[in-house]
Amino acid sequence: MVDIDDSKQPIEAKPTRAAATASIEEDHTSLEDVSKHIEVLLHASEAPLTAHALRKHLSLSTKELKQALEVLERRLETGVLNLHETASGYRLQISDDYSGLIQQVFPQRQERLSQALLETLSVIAYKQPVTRSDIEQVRGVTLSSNILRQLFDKGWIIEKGFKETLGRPALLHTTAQFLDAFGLSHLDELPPMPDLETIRTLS
Amino acid sequence: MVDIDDSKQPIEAKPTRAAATASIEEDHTSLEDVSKHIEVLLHASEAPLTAHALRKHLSLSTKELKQALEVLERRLETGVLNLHETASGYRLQISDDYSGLIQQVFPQRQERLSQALLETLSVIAYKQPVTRSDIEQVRGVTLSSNILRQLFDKGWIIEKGFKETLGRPALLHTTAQFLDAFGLSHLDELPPMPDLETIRTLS
Amino acid sequence: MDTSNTTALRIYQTPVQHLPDDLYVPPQAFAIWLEQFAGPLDFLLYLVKKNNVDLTQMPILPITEQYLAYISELDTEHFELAGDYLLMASTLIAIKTELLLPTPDTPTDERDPKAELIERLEEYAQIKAASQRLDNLIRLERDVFLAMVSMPSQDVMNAELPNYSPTLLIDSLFKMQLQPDYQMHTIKTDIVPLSDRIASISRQLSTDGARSFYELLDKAQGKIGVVVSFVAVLELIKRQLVGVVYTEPNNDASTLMKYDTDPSDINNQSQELTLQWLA
Repeated sequence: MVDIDDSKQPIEAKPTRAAATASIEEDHTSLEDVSKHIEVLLHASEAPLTAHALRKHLSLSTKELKQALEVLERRLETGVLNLHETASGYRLQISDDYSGLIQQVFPQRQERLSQALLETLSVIAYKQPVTRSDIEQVRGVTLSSNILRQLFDKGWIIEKGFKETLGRPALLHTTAQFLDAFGLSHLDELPPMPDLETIRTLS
Repeated sequence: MVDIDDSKQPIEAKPTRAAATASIEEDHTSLEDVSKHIEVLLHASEAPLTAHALRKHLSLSTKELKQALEVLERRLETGVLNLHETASGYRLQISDDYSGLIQQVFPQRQERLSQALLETLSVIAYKQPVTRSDIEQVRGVTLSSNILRQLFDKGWIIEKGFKETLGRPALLHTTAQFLDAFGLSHLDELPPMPDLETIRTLS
Repeated sequence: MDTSNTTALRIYQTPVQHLPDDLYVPPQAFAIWLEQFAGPLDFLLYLVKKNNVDLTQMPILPITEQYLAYISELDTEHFELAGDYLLMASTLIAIKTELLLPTPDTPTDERDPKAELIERLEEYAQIKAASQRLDNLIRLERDVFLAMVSMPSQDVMNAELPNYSPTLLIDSLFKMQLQPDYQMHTIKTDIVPLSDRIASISRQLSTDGARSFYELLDKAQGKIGVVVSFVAVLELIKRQLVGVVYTEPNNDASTLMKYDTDPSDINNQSQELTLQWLA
């Protein structure tokens, strides 16, 4: 079916560009096809797909990818989905105009996070890398393994490296999936920590 | 004064039908909107949605639903998805034409069953009928919509009946297809259940 | 100090004017109330806020007394809830004692415990505020939703679909139950995953009651499989799910003799070591 296996020559794009006007039609059609293939892969993938992965799977040049993504975005405008670029790549999501409808019809899809979980996540996000006991120190509470399990389960945190202290505790970091979930493309985009002056005069 | 029976009248369909041609445009627009709402719900729902559920959630008459589904099908023709009617309701699925592409790019997608998916399936298989929150209780983590969706897609689970508690959550059961996939002819043939209570208290 | 100067604070929907002097909080309600806080620092922060004072000017004595008054309301039934709170109480008592003692003229190396506490409170308050900002971000699966679609029809995709073994199900249940709390160390992925062996051995033993170690081995896994299986058995014994029973050797004497001096007789010996499912 998809005969675009040749590594460098996926669609008849470059030659047509210099050719007769009739071929421009053809060029257009194949871009449309490529945009459909992108749409299929984004739907079928379990995680967002990077530009690199899309180019590799569909043997596209950077320019072809860009054009095909534009075609895709234009086509999506007639429906209810958006092409969204996140820290770890492109994904298809339901346009936020419809969030209210979804929340109303499927209240169980609306996920609430407990304060304890949010605080734990914030310590990791803002102070990473941290150990389990760093989190306990900041929060003043024993860390429940259930909270950590949930964060691991969501793929929002990972263990990477050790702190060179007694017991060599593992260091926790946030992941690209964490950024994806909170609509950030980089850790720099985390909301700024409130400054201490404001904190001191609490009211 | 126009006498509109508003008990059955969510969108301005019936009156306009008999009115001037200008209103037909309006009728068309709202049908387009309804078709988008249907599209949103089908994208957001874990389980396939029956005609009855769609009519209830969007307050539609049978006729309006039929028309809106036709509009939706026409719109989908420009993309890669199909509206698919199964025994348990409507769902959106990637057109069969692209199965080759998907298998070529994600060969492992069909074979690999994630641990989270297997755990969820096991809880349903052994403790059926269960609600979504029963599963969360046993597993100790929130259940991702995506996992349920995959189980519904494989046809391994169905919703049947409700638990008579707050919110009347739907009850989940395994299906004959589940038995087929695991080479069982009857639920009795499931491997005997380990005594979870004992394991839990000991570990 | 001025306890009537409270900010608008509420316990559930009821506005509370005077705390803690005039409010009797029954122990049961108190336990529920404690659950409203994310921990002792959160609670302490609330007390400071209620007294409407600058954190750096925190009047440690009255705050300490308020805190201790609340903690003393806890009845013994709810101690499990209160471990972290009691730890904080002891910190506060230590600070209070220090403040009541005359200040020695000789400077000490030790840090001022009050300053330390205030620092911790500040840091906590900062993180708490940051977590609220994090919660205000547009979040996937709360404010925006991924589009879910189904794969192309089963018959088309299923062509190469493998059959699944029902033991996958039971193994996953075992894994779920046997999974210890997340240990803080990274695990190298082995060719023979320990968790798989634990699950599989548990299944075999719980089904069959008892088996020899040798019988539990998966021959395809080779030497490393033997080692991992052994560790798996040790782990199960540690968790008291599996016990060891010594059975009379019923091999004929010549076999025993023959392997007596052979270093490879470990296998043979372990055949007499029967492992039994205890759960």
